[in-house]
Amino acid sequence: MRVLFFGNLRELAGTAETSVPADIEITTVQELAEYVANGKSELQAALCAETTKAAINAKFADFSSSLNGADEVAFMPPFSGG
Amino acid sequence: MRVLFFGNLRELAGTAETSVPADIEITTVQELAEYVANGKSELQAALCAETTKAAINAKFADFSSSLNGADEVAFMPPFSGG
Amino acid sequence: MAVASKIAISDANLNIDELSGAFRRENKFAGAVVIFVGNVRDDHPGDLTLTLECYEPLALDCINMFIREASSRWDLLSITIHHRTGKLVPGDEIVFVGVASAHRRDALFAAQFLMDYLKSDAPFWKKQTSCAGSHWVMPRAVDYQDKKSWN
Amino acid sequence: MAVASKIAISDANLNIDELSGAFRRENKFAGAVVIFVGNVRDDHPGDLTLTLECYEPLALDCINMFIREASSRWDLLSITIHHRTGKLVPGDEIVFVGVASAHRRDALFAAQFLMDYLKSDAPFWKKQTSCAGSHWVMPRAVDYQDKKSWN
Repeated sequence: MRVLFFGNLRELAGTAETSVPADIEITTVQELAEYVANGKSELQAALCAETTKAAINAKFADFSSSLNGADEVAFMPPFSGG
Repeated sequence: MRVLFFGNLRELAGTAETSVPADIEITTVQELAEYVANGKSELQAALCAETTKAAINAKFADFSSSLNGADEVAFMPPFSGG
Repeated sequence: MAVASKIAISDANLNIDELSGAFRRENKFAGAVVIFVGNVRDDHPGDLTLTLECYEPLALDCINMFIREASSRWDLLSITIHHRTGKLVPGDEIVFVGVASAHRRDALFAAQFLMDYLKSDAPFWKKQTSCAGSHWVMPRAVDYQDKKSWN
Repeated sequence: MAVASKIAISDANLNIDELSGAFRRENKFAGAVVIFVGNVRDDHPGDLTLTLECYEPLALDCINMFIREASSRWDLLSITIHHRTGKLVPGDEIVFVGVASAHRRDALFAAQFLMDYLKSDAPFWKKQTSCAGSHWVMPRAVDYQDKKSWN
């Protein structure tokens, strides 16, 4: 499963993308956030902030969503387009 | 004094412009409308319609406005720009 | 508000590419540039002409007033308005409105405001001629409502 | 609503003359054509870069959804949206939005709606770098309010 970080989350994670083994015991986006934060408290707080949005396979998803069938999960800080 | 007619008022008047002698005894826009209509009832009704606007020297004016100092008076049907 | 403004009324075809390009280049560093172009629709394809007339000194005065009013309501950097008169056919451009501002909403609202006022508050008239006959185009009830929405 | 739409996200400079010209020519017989261009402002002249990134598949999806929503609210003929990513400097264009409709208000409202949603509801991010340091641009409170005004 690919995990993508954008904006300041990418900077905090130190990478735009990481990979999580398919057989790992993680069932929700929330658990994935904690797993990839790997004890880095600033990153974990940012990933789990109320303003952070998540997507599974490029569709918006709640943090309580199941990762069943997830090939790509994205963590996204507040948007600023246009 | 020049009198200008626009849009359908121009068609009803049969001219875009007419001239009224300076020494004529007309004191308001309303009286001028009646004078230039010259008994043509359709033109007079159109000139005096509630939706017709008037201008004196290219500034909007009420029908009760004095013609004192008026060089050019315009009668204008509803606008349709843009 | 010292907004840079240009106004023209002309019976020559509007060169929209040139007007748009010039307006954008003059406002290259504005955050937001809005361009509105009004075209003659092809309501009677192949057989429609629109003849526009205006009372030019008063029309220029009105447009200047709309610009002053828009500038007092929104933070604007620049406004250009060119309005056609004369004989037009479908596809011809009737009006060009360019508005520039630092933030998007100011220019967008101002463009809407200016068009609403140009539509029913400046001395322009349109006569439409087609196989179906000819008539003077009257403002729609909705045009007056649109204008009132700014009160 | 079957509105003709084109969307592109690209890290190459936007050719606004070409985009505007093409959009206008495609909508020559539409009554109203609105073009919005968002530029990088020169808040720190000579020393500012804006780096835009996006999550492209989701961003395209979001923009498609904004277009569908706009088309259900207003009578629209055509929409084109091009959004830049990558490194930009003041004067560079960030976004091109073209909207065409038969009547002016539809295109003007839709352009405003689309810009409000592009601003805060599609996965784009901007990092601003200047002599004053660098920071991620956050939506302003007013951007969220603007979006809410459409509810």
